[in-house]
Amino acid sequence: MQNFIDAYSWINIRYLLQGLWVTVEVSVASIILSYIFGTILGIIRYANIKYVSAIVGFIIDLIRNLPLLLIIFFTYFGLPNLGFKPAIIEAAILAMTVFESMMIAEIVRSGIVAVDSGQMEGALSNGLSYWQGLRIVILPQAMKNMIPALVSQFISLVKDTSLATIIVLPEMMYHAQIIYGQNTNYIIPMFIALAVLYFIVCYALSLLAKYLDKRMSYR
Amino acid sequence: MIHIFATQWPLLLEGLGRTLLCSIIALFFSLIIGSLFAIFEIMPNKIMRVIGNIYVEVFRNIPLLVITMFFFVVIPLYVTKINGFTAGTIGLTIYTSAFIAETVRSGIQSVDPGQMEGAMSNGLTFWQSMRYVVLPQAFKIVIPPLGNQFINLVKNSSVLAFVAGFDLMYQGNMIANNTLQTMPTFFVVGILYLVITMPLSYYMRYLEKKLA
Amino acid sequence: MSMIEFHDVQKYYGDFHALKNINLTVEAGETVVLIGPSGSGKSTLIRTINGLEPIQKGQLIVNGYDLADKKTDPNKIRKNVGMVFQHFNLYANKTVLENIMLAPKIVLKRPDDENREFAMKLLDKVGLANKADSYPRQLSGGQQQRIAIARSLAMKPKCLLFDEPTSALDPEMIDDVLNVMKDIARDSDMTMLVVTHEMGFAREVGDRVIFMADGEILEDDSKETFFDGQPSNERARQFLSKIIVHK
Amino acid sequence: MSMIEFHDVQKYYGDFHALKNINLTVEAGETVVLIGPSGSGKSTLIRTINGLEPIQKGQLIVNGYDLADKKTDPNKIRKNVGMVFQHFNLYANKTVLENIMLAPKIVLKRPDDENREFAMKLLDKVGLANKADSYPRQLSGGQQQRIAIARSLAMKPKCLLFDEPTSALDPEMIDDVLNVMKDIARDSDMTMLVVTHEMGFAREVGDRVIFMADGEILEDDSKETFFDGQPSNERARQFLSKIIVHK
Amino acid sequence: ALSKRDVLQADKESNTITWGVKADTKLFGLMNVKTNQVEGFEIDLAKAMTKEILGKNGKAIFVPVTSQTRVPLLRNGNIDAIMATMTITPDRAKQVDFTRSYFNAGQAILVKKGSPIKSVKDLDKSGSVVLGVTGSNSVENIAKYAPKARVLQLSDYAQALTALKSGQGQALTTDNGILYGMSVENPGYTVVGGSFTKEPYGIAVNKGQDKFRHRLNKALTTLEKNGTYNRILKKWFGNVQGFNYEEMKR
Ligand SMILES: Nc1ncnc2c1ncn2[C@@H]1O[C@H](COP(=O)(O)OP(=O)(O)OP(=O)(O)O)[C@@H](O)[C@H]1O
Ligand SMILES: Nc1ncnc2c1ncn2[C@@H]1O[C@H](COP(=O)(O)OP(=O)(O)OP(=O)(O)O)[C@@H](O)[C@H]1O
Ligand SMILES: [Mg+2]
Ligand SMILES: [Mg+2]
Repeated sequence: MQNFIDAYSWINIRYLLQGLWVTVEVSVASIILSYIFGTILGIIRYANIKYVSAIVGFIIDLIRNLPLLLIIFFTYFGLPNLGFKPAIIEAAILAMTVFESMMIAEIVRSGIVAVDSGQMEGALSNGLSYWQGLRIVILPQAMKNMIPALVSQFISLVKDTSLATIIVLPEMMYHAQIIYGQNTNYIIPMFIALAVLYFIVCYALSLLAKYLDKRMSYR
Repeated sequence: MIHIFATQWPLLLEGLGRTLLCSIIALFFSLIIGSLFAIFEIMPNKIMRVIGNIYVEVFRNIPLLVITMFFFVVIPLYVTKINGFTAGTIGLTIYTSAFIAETVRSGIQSVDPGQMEGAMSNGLTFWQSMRYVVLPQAFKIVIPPLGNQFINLVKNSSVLAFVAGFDLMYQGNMIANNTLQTMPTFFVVGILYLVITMPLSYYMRYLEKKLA
Repeated sequence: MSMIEFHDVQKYYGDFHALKNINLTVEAGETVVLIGPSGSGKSTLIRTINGLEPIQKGQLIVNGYDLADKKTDPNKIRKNVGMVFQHFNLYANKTVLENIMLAPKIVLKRPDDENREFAMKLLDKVGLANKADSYPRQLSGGQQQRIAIARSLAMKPKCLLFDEPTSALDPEMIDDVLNVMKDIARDSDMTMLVVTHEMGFAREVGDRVIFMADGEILEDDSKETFFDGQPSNERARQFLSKIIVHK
Repeated sequence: MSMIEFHDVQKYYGDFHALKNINLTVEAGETVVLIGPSGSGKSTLIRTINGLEPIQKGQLIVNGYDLADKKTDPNKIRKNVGMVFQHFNLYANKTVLENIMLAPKIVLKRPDDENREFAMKLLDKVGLANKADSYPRQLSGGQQQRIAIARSLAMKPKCLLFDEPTSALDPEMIDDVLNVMKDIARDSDMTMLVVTHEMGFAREVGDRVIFMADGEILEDDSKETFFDGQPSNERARQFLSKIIVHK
Repeated sequence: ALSKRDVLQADKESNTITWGVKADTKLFGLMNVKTNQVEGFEIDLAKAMTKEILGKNGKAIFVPVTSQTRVPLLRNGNIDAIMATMTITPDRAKQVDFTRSYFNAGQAILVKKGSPIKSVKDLDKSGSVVLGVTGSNSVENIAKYAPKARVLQLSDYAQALTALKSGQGQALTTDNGILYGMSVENPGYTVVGGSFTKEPYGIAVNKGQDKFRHRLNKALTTLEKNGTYNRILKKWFGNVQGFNYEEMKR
């Protein structure tokens, strides 16, 4: 019990929250970026553009089939060989963005496929071009259907930022490790604190999703 | 790179085998448990719905490592001794089943409700209708997102590395540390993961096309 | 004994009052046709008979069981009361034969041989013995609907409910389905409650015609009164003229 | 100038020969009704006119553009040729007014004021001015179909294609949609090609009736020949008797 | 290109040396959560060596590393040298160059008080499980001294100790300094049998940086001679119960 009281000293909690802040920063940046790139890639993959879609499809498959841990590793240590030396946080955001974009691209593709094909036919026969139909009619509907899958993915993303401890990104998991490095007895209190804090952040995300889902339902 | 594989293949293959074994076991059980909780979530009985909901929300929203560590260090203190491989596999199963429950639930809900009504009015009970009519159709619908979950599962099995499960990532860490050939080692490890996940994702794509 | 008895039944969807004070008795062996504008509660009414929708007030006795009683297991009723839907609702993952054999096998534990034999007899009756191994999606709408009827008959029900069984069909296909239904109606043991706008069917085999609007039963006439004597209710007359005009 | 000209058109879905050697000319201002059993290729035929399905052989000239020519941008044709579908296909994410205003705004760059005014005029014409701000799913099928027609008219097309516009509707709703279509047909400038089994519509405003089966055109008669003189083709006669019998 | 760069020259010009250090290892290199500064024996030693090489105004920069990242970071030039509890082994010497040892750790084992295991030899039977930490070379040593035992490597010391408490193994093995630190926090556990190997920690630099390596060795010698080394040693290990720091003096 004493371990718990000591472990949850204000100094430790503050340090953990500093880590949480980095987790949130990296997550938000990666969510925004991967949402943008993922949508673009998903559309390209769906659209059947000669060669381009096939190549994009292969890259998506390749990257989303690799453990994120390795992608983080390669981003941080491989890129300098190509002359670009990212800072730790840049490497983390970059790696998360690359990986999550591919996951989201797949979600976007299947979301578009799921929209009733009559919607596109309606748009085409109404005189809209394929791309106008996609942008104005199909995508907004696909996005609405995709919300649950997207949110699942974003929840994974938030938790996956912890993998960046491997390159010593000062996020929450790493800070927890530092704290229980001071005293090995703090490990279980720290794991409990991690569970609670991640739960709060991720659950907030899913509540947000439910709210969006309700607001977007046009009825 | 070739050198790494040439000298370290026994460890790497053991790791690959363990990763594969853990994935298959976790896949099997998380599919069953996930489907069960998915059904709970849509049952007419409110208590069951709440139970299903809590399970999914809790285990989906906390990190896999925390769940796994719980089985590795807390359960042995109070319940029974389990090794890292088992603890990792259990953790992975619980974590993945929460995601699968979400996926299957949305799949069940997208099966035409007429199917359930047809079965019920034909005299089948709720559970019989689920088992014989709705679930088989739901699985067809959820194959693409389920495929995503399977691939995630294989990759998430690297959590075994944290509890000495002797999986691919664990062996990779050891080799990297002993040889200090970090980048080449992880490159080989990455390729070995692709050996499992790529065929899986192409198979999923094939199934998706075939069942469309 | 009456097969179906509604006594002052009220049904709500949330705040919406879908069935208003329904009183209706259907005797065993009768064929009753239910008509009315869209949204008037026809589907709701026949779904309550099968326990697919709970009622909030009143008494609803089907085949001797009181559905308003929470302790009644609706499955007991469903074993004897079959239902045929507008969109057929065949099991998409099973072949035609499997569709027909599933419920008797699981619910009645009918032995396989007997089950198959009876299923084939029913398929023959609806004229589709050659489609036993097809999947529903390989069949036309009219064929699917005849299979759905055979599936209901496989449980040897005392009563069959039909919810617009022909309205999703191509015009060409409607005849075949109606003919199967007429055959069943002529079998004097079967009780039938049919929501349909096929007035030809009502004329030929109906015993009574019931007109609903806004959740209420406005007319309950013998076939003769309804078609020859003109319905007494103004809305019913208006409706009747509208559905016949463009045919 | 003819609005639509098929010359020896062949259309395949993979190996399946869906349109067999189609020859057909529709003059500007004509109203043509297309009938035939399910699967005969009616939908396929009118979808090719709009470039929704490519053809594999022959020449298909619509409003002066050759659709068989790969260089023709089908959008050029679609600006002048509207289409109304069985399941309406209204944009689910847009209000009624937005549905009507979208294409004129984006494709024709019609100024907002003018666009809105014209849209409201059309809504008035189809009797739904009060539904401008509803979403499609809040409307009944018949209302949705009338909106879909207004949406097509908003592009001021020279030609309108209808694919079973009333077959997904409740019987009561069919009249309203048919009345709107009759109005349009009476406007002598509009070319209309209508797949429908509503023979009342064909009798009242059709100029010609075309009967298809198995991907071929078997009859192409003036309305008078078709209804009064009896179609010469045996299958067409049979079909006609079947779709009229139970009405 | 990196290997051609003269690190010593570059450091002199910038008046800084960038060290890769541990941030999660008590006594050697541990982040202080209050000040956000790394503290420990290796940190102090690195600071002293920096001043020795660059003069009074020389500045030491510390980059936290883990056992997976330290070598890639060195290779990529993010850090100039690794001082992160890195044992000199022949295999590793093929990839990086080591200085002379700056700390003679020895591997020992920690067990629950009252455990029948009194030394590493008692672990040499099938069924016995020894816990270690990824990145230390404990596996190879255990294979030598207790070949029948199985070693489980966990990702950090706290996890290894917690696993020991949960009964996932009979003993925890790593370098003695760290084990003594744990036994202070956890009175129920004790180090037994003394150290059974020598684990000389060395500073790692990139291959081809001989000038820098020689300079580091020279600085280490100076600090050993002028007593700075012993002062730092005493500061960190003087109070660790059971740890015979006198023996480690230079
Ligand atoms: N599950 C439900 N929740 C809420 N309202 C419902 C539900 N089902 C039906 N309703 C409403 O109850 C009323 C009666 O519906 P019902 O489907 O019984 O009509 P119907 O006579 O069968 O119409 P139709 O001819 O279109 O099938 C309608 O206003 C409908 O909107
Ligand atoms: N996308 C497609 N791929 C393959 N075959 C198709 C496709 N669309 C239609 N067909 C086939 O082409 C034939 C003609 O179909 P079409 O939809 O044009 O018939 P229809 O006359 O409109 O029938 P209905 O009255 O049922 O609408 C049918 O046999 C159908 O199965
Ligand atoms: Mg209904
Ligand atoms: Mg069609």
